[in-house]
Amino acid sequence: MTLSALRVAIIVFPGSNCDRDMMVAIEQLTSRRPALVWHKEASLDAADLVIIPGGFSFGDYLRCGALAGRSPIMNAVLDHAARGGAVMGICNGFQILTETGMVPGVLIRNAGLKFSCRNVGLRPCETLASPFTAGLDLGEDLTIPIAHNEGNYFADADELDRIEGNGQVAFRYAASDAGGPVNPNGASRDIAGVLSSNGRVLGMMPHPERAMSKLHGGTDGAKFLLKSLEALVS
Amino acid sequence: MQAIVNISLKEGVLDPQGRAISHSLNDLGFSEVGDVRVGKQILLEIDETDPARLRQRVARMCETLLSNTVIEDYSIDIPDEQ
Amino acid sequence: MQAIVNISLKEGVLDPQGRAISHSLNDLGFSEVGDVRVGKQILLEIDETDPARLRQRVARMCETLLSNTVIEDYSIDIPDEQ
Amino acid sequence: MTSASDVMTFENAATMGLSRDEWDLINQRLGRTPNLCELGIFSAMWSEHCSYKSSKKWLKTLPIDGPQVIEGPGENAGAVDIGDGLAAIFKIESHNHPSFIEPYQGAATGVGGILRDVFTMGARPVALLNALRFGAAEHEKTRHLVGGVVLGIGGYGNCIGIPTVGGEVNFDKSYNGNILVNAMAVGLANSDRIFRSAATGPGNPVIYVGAKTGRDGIHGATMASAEFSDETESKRPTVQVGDPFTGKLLMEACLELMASDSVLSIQDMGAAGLTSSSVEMASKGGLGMEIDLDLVPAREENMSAYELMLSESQERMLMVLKPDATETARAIFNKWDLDFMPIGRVTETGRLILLKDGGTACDIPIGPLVDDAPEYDRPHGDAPTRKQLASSDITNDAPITNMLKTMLGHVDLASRRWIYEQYDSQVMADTIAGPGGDAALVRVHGSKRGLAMSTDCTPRYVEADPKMGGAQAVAEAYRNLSAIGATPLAITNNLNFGNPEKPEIMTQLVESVLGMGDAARQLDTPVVSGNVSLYNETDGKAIQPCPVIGMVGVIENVDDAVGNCFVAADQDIFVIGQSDKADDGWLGASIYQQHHGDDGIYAPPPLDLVAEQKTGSFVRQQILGGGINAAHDIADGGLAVAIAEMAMRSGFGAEIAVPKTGNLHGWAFGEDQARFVVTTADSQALIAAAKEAGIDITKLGMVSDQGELKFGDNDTISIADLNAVFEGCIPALMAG
Ligand SMILES: Nc1ncnc2c1ncn2[C@@H]1O[C@H](COP(=O)(O)OP(=O)(O)O)[C@@H](O)[C@H]1O
Ligand SMILES: [Mg+2]
Repeated sequence: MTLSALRVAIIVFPGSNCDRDMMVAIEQLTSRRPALVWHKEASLDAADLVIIPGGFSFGDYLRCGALAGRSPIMNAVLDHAARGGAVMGICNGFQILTETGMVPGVLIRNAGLKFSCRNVGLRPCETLASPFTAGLDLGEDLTIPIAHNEGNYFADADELDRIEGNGQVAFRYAASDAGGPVNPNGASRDIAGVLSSNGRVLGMMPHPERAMSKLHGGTDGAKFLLKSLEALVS
Repeated sequence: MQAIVNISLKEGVLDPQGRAISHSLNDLGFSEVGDVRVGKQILLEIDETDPARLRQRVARMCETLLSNTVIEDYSIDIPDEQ
Repeated sequence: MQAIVNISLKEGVLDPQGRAISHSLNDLGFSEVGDVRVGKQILLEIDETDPARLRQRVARMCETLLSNTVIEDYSIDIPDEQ
Repeated sequence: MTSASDVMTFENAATMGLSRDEWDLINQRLGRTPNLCELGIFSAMWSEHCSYKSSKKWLKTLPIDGPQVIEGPGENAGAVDIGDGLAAIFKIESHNHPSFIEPYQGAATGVGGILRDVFTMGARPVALLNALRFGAAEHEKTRHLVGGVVLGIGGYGNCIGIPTVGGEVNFDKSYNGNILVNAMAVGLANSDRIFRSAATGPGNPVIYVGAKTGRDGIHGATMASAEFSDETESKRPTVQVGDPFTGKLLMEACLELMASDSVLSIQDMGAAGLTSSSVEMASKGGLGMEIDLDLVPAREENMSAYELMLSESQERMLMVLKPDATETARAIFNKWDLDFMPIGRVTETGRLILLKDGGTACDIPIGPLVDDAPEYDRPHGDAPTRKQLASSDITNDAPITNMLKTMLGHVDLASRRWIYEQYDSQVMADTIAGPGGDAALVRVHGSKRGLAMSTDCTPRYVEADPKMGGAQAVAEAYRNLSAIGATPLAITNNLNFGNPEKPEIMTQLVESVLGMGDAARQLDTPVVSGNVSLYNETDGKAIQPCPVIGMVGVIENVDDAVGNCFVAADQDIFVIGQSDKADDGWLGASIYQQHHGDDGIYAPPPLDLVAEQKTGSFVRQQILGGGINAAHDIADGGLAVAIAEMAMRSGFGAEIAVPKTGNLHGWAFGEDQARFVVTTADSQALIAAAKEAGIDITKLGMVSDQGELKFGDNDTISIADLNAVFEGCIPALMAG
């Protein structure tokens, strides 16, 4: 399969605001425009990758991702994942994935109690087999922006030990040229991204779709997305 | 001693969060749900043994920090008072 | 009928907001304040006349949406029950 | 009318801020005494906020025309042609009083309001900026206000998904009791698909969309037109609460509907809510409007006609639709879960008729509401002349770097990172240069073209010399855009002043508007929109005058833009706009003067608009031609601060030669205008080009990779030391 044959679906909730950005990023890499799927749809056309984009679905009301997590489309996304389909949740998408239990843990308020928009270093970790991490070099940190208020990854110590033991930690925060504290939000064990137990679902706080070109100030987002997409077609 | 402060939006102040929750509950099949309002509940552990003085101090805390009196009302509950 | 849902963080779950409030209160001269935890209080107007059934329905709402049972506990208060 | 007890008296009118003359005029125009609802409508429409009664005469002197102007002042926002069949649509607006009372909601609704102004015109908003003024850093309320305002701006902008790409913030004790919160929004539309507000076609349906109406912010426009006192603060009118989530839905729904060819005219409900929107739409169309208030979606029960008309609930719009488009429109709004309600129709009567509970709650001719709105020529005089400050009267022999460190570690100049990292500056993925540069740069989606923008004002100059200060704000914005290589196109402005009934305040307003006009004419940046906020006083004391400029410009190819960081070691550093004879500088009204604890008011640096245009154009051309690879305009803190900023932002150091004679601090910290610090990879070519253009250019030194800033032979400081104080200041202030 070629990259342009890859069927990518991006779920759109009321309040999503990185849906277009992600669509543009994927199209830049695959030359094929992803489908945008409205949250009220009850079913999902066959897709090789479902992306839950960033933003403020339902205004972040109640808890980030809580109301979106109960939207009609999420049943279809759960089915897709249950069949072994690949799912990627970015930022608010990660929050939605934790709310539906598709990846372990929860995301709580940043330790600094402030929204934070800046570049962070991102260290790929050794994981179980996953299309999202298979192509990454372990020694090579990425620089990708974050922009969130609730990205503080939390799980109890046993759970953390378990997911670390299983190779479910995809990324940890690392130092970057941009300066600032390494861990931008107080996340347990510096965790920035986690995988489901079968490695097919990834949730991560940083926004790769905002690091797609020199004009963005960096291309590491493109690098990461491309590796993931290539792993999915191979 | 413990004090519980409940903070709610003043009447008439828009509660967009409550509205969104109410909609979602309706959509999830809880059609009986009408108005929803969301407030905060703050639990404080305080080194104080006199319930009356405790209430007084907590009221001061509400006025100075805990509640935004422009748009919020607060009420104080001291479980040990009973 | 009204239902009140109180949602609090489970013990052991970090509460950065509560910690910040506790510090601020200390700084403001309320040195007697120790641990602070922040929870939510949700008030629901519900079209239901039977308190028992109301409680049951609200529990369902909590489990499906209102609370994230991984990190939160909830309690339900039905004022009309008494 | 509704009831006898509802007949108003002058006392009622006075509590709504109307004068005796204005009251008499209302009675005369109506031929009877108004009822409460009618009086409320008059008072809102005739408030300073809606009628511009003190400033109108002077606003008319501003240049508003140019080949680039598509829509000048008068609509919800201004529009300029940026090429490719596209228009940039932008405006700035103040939310000063609400933000002082409730900083979070005040700032948030300020952002929401200005965004509605922009998308009402059919533009998708692509960028937000702001201009903030707070009281002294050490004032007891400052921390709370800064924290709340920043949270509110981020709270709305981040959630609705429009990047906040720039702004400015100053601290001064004159704002202790009256902060300024000005928000600017910039959007993009096809030039031939711009929507306007004039109602058309008698009989056409008038539709209410968006959120429901509650009792919030009732009579906010009148409040915004009154002075502050401790009493107002305790009265605490119900503040408006922003709902960025509904704002986002409303924006998407409106833009979707506008693409469907259904909308004839549209107007957001901002200040004075349903009153100003209905009156303005009808008045601009030369028509009337009839509205059935019982149909207005209300959030609370038993709302009176007065409350419904004067509520400032957020996220609402009024539209006139093509008669057969109602169902298309309804479907779109239903999809977005928003209220959609036909509440009336356009009429030929020229009257505003409001029905309620089976009766007529209001019946007034629209003409007087708008045309008879008072216009005052308030007394004013000459601005005081100021003494010049000689450098030798204030400077000392301390090393430049000592002074630099003190200045960069003070709130006046310290890094704003603590603020702007709380804003999502990147959402929409077209931000090329966000906060931290001279002007922000946002790519036109799907193209190489870029929109550049900046907000600027230096209140201490305006206070010292309002005419120079009004012009300088335009010149500084012009410089900021030029420094990245963008061509300035037009401006919006926000006039923040004290009580215009005081001649000395009126003088500030008049003079700075005249100065602004001069600069806008000379720099070819007409005024396309703006906002006036008067009565910024607390207990009789006025703020430092603050006429903020928001400028928008364009760059053909974003690849050509440069930043204000050094790019490579060993490159030459030049100052453009300064001769190599310069060995002193202008310290009157400078930050340096402030930091020496001299609070006298001295003459600010002279401004030469022709020089501004010449140097600005030269820098732009050189950037676009590749002759300059980094540029930074010289503003607050002078030359030394500009160089230090370029070093800190890049991590490179610099070795700077200092003059052998003269006044070193004057040279380093003087705030002479029309200057840029630049670097180049080809010094000979740059010098030759400057000579040919007749522009002063002086080599200052070289970029180094030593991590140090060196002035002359033995005055050195490490960039890390500078960074520590520069970045540490505001976090320390906010941590308390
Ligand atoms: N309130 C604010 N909001 C967003 N950005 C800000 C704010 N204040 C300052 N900035 C950003 O910080 C940078 C430095 O600000 P400032 O010192 O005012 O710049 P200048 O002197 O070039 O006008 C600019 O890029 C500006 O956009
Ligand atoms: Mg600048």
